[in-house]
Amino acid sequence: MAAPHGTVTVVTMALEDLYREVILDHYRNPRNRGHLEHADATAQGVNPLCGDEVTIELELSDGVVTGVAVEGQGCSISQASASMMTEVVKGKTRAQIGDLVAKFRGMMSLEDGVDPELDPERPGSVLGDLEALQGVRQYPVRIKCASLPWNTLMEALSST
Amino acid sequence: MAAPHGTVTVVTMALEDLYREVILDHYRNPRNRGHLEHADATAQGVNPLCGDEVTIELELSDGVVTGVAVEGQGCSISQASASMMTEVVKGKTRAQIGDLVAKFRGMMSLEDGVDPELDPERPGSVLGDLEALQGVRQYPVRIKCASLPWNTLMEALSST
Amino acid sequence: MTDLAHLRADFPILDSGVHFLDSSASSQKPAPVLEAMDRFARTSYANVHRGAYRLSLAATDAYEAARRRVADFIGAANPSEVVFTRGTTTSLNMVAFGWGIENLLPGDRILTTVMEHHANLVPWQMVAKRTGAVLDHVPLTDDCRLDMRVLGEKMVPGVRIVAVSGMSNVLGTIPDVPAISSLAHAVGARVVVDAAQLVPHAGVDVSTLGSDFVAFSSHKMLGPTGIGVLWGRMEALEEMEPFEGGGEMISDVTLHDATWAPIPHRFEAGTPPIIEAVGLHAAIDYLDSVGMDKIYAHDQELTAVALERLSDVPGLVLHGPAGIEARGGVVSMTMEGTHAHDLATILDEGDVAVRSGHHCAKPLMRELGVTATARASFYLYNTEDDIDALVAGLRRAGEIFGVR
Amino acid sequence: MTDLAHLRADFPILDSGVHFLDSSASSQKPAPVLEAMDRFARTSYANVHRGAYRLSLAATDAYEAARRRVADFIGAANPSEVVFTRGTTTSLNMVAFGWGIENLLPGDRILTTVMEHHANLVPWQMVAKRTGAVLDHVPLTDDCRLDMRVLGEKMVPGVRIVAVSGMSNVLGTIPDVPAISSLAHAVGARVVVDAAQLVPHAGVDVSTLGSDFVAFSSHKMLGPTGIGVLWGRMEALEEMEPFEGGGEMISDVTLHDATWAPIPHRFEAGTPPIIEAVGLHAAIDYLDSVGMDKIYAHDQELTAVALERLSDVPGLVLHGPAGIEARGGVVSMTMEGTHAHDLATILDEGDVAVRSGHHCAKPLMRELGVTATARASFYLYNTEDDIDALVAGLRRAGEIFGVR
Ligand SMILES: Cc1ncc(COP(=O)(O)O)c(C=O)c1O
Ligand SMILES: Cc1ncc(COP(=O)(O)O)c(C=O)c1O
Repeated sequence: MAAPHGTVTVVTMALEDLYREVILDHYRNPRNRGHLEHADATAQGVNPLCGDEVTIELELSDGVVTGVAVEGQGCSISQASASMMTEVVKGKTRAQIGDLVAKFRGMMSLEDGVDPELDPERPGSVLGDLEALQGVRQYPVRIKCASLPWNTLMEALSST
Repeated sequence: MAAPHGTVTVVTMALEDLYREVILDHYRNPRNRGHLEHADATAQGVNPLCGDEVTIELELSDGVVTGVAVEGQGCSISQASASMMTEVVKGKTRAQIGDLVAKFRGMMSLEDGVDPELDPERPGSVLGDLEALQGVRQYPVRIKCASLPWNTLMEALSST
Repeated sequence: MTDLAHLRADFPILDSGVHFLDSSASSQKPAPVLEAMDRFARTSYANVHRGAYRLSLAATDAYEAARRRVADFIGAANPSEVVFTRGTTTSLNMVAFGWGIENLLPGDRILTTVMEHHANLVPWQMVAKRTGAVLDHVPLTDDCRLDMRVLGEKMVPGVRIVAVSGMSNVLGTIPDVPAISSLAHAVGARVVVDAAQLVPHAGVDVSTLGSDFVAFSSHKMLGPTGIGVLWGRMEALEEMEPFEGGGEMISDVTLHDATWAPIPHRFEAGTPPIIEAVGLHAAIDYLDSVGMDKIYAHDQELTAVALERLSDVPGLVLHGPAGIEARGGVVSMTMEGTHAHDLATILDEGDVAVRSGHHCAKPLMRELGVTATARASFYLYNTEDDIDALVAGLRRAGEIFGVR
Repeated sequence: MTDLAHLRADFPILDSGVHFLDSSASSQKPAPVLEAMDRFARTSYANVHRGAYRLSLAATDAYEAARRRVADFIGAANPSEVVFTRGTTTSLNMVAFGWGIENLLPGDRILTTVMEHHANLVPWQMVAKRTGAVLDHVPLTDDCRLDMRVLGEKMVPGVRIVAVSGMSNVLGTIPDVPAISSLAHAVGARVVVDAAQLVPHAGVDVSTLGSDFVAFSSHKMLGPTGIGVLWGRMEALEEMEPFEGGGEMISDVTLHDATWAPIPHRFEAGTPPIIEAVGLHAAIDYLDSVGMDKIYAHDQELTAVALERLSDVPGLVLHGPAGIEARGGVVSMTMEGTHAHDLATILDEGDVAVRSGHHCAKPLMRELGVTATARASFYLYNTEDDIDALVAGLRRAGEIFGVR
């Protein structure tokens, strides 16, 4: 089963590694869903090639994210990624968020090896639940799904 | 030399059979070149794919061609064919011209065999000098050149 | 079951074991098609229509033979009614811009449907904006058929062109084009059929179809990418201005003016897809050697089997007509609590290739109340085995996402 | 002489013994290009950009890799500046209609030249008529060079776009595009270069060329038919409206409206020429493995030899610059009292394939005072032997037609 075909070699791993319980949980029960009363920054991201949508609203105070809300629709990966993102950005400064995004992009990058720091089981891990998204790297076509909320976040931040 | 290549089999014959002296003579010294004072019918033919042009003017009286003039430019085959055509149509009725055109088209048709009647050396041959154009049949891409004046003639006739 | 399984050996890509269920997006290519192109490029290639040398003549003959073959395949009276284009999308844009801009006046009506592929909708939106014409859409019935009652009501004088899909790439629905054409012609409208799915899966006979234009793509009918067809009734083509200017399409050019070559060359500016025309010719030979009737019957049988087996999968919702009558081999589905992309990823793990997304039919998605579907589509190389793999993959998805 | 004769073995068609001197019309294809396409179609084919399954991903990767390869080959800063089209003609029409209709106002000036191919002239005539812009043409010097003095005079404020050939397909003349671009930019005009001949025979580096758009075709550079390129500087592409509407080019679509996808997808409506992109990629690899410098030098050497040997042929008139400086490997000729078609037929008897006619440049023919020329054009697979055969055939033509 699942022999790679085509010119791209895809290492097939258990689907269970992609669809970890924590991802499915965020997909089914998205955190910080809805709208903010007074958003200071907002951005909408669409993946035109698959139709996933994410809208992010931010409350900022002295350069710190004090509130975040997400709307959107799409696959488990994009929506779980958005939900998990909302949990880690709250209370962070712009600079800290820049760091997080870099870490996240590194995790998704096909070129880099797996970062041993990014172990979701490890207490105090940098990206929290997000590290469960490591399995996405094995599904290159889904990386855009995972990245959509993050690109949208950066857009929202740069709009202020 | 001249081995056929490609998927189309072309029987290579001596170029001398294409460029017979009578054709070269009509090309160099075209008959009935110029304009008529009072043309009853006129038509312009262009071969858009190679640029050959022929303009034919006719004087008609009681359905008989009493005068013909040709202008144009192009290769030896189209211009010689036009010149030779002017010689055979004069004095002919529409019906007779229809016959001639059919004969001529038959001579050019790749499907039909060579008509033994069409021997340019034979005295009183139906198409006169035109039969020298039989060699064109071996050069399918040039058939359109030979036919251009005839198609234009039919157009001029049908315009009246 | 119409047995076409022996044809699978002609499709090298199937050797990988893939259950290829995405032929509506693009079909695979049989070896004879690939070989015809390769052979042509190795022995007879040159540019067409202008060379007096034999290679160019051979290439021109091959290109024009492909045109005659297409004409014959679709029952066109005259090969000159066959225009080679880049694909369905370009064919439809040629009609929209070449016919629409030329013929539509403010207030004129363009009638289309809610199930169109973007290729038969967006160009008309663009043309409506430029001309001031009004765009209107025929809805679907509850059974995902075109609502012919509403269509009749909307077919009023003032409708100048009707743009309709010959077969929906999402639902499989095959509207009654002959009936639509009669209604349209009665009010003096032209009819353009997006036959991107219809030609490959059911074939068309333009002598009975009734429409004025038919557009389709080679790559969905076993042929290469890079080429498609616009067929037009001669008098309809005569109403059309060229969409592109350039070489081959002119009769004369001066510094400031140009006149057009005869049809079809007028609509084929520039070097055409020559090698691709040879490939399309071979693809049509292949399809004809199997028989379009058999292919349609085979698609339908697979659809019937699929509809039945899929009805047992927990949480699965099927979108499309309930039965297989006047329906091509396309099954769109969604699963409760599971997004179409996730379905596609999970299916892919079982080597089942299905498309997921809006299938270039976003307005239709809204009609169906979904944002995306997973779509399985069948073609002559598919078998019941592919459906088994599909069903197994969907069940696995249900397990992962906890659907019951 | 730059020795490239060993490459001839890669071109299967040359086995027939043909002296192929019509590469300006279309080049032959080396086996590695044909093999790359065949292999791709047999192992990795699917439609691109929408599938979540591996085959579709493999195809998308191959297609996007071709885009990056093109960008790299022409020195583009950003692969998104590379738009795949059907060919030069479509690329130029996209600029004419997509940029021209959008940006030109009545009285604005379009500046082109008298040596343009119809593909870079007829679309501008069409656009001038629709917008009320004024079309003007730069003449040639006696040596068949672009008259830069007159060009300078005509480059006045109000000129909004300059459409110029990068290398004439009739004369071989290579205008100084960087200088033209500076002049144009100084008056706020955009520059579009018809590089159908320039890219295959000399290569371009868009980072120094200076123009805003560059158009070329795969089939003239060892690649397949059915695909071409429009490169545009990002800010120039942003000024352009889509030429075609349809799938893949949208961001969102409702029944009445659509928004566009990011560049370059916005300009690639419908299924693109996927297999052809793979072939173009392989063709660029092939060209690069030889080296564009070497190819240009080789063309020039053959041109020098040809100009010298042809000067001895009785009655032959050569059209084009006297020397080989800034000139591609194209030699146009006429023979007293002998029409170009007759030359081509006679040459063909000696297996010499040359083009005869107006070469899609009728206005230039009028400038030259001829109605047609016979044209020999060179590419990496040609040798001095081909020139010998050419000269022999022309002498034979002279004999038949009694030229002395
Ligand atoms: C200078 C020039 N421009 C444009 C074209 C048109 O290219 P295509 O026919 O590939 O669209 C050609 C080739 O015919 C050409 O030589
Ligand atoms: C119904 C329908 N119309 C139009 C198209 C567009 O065809 P192409 O992408 O080949 O231009 C497609 C295929 O994507 C289709 O399924």
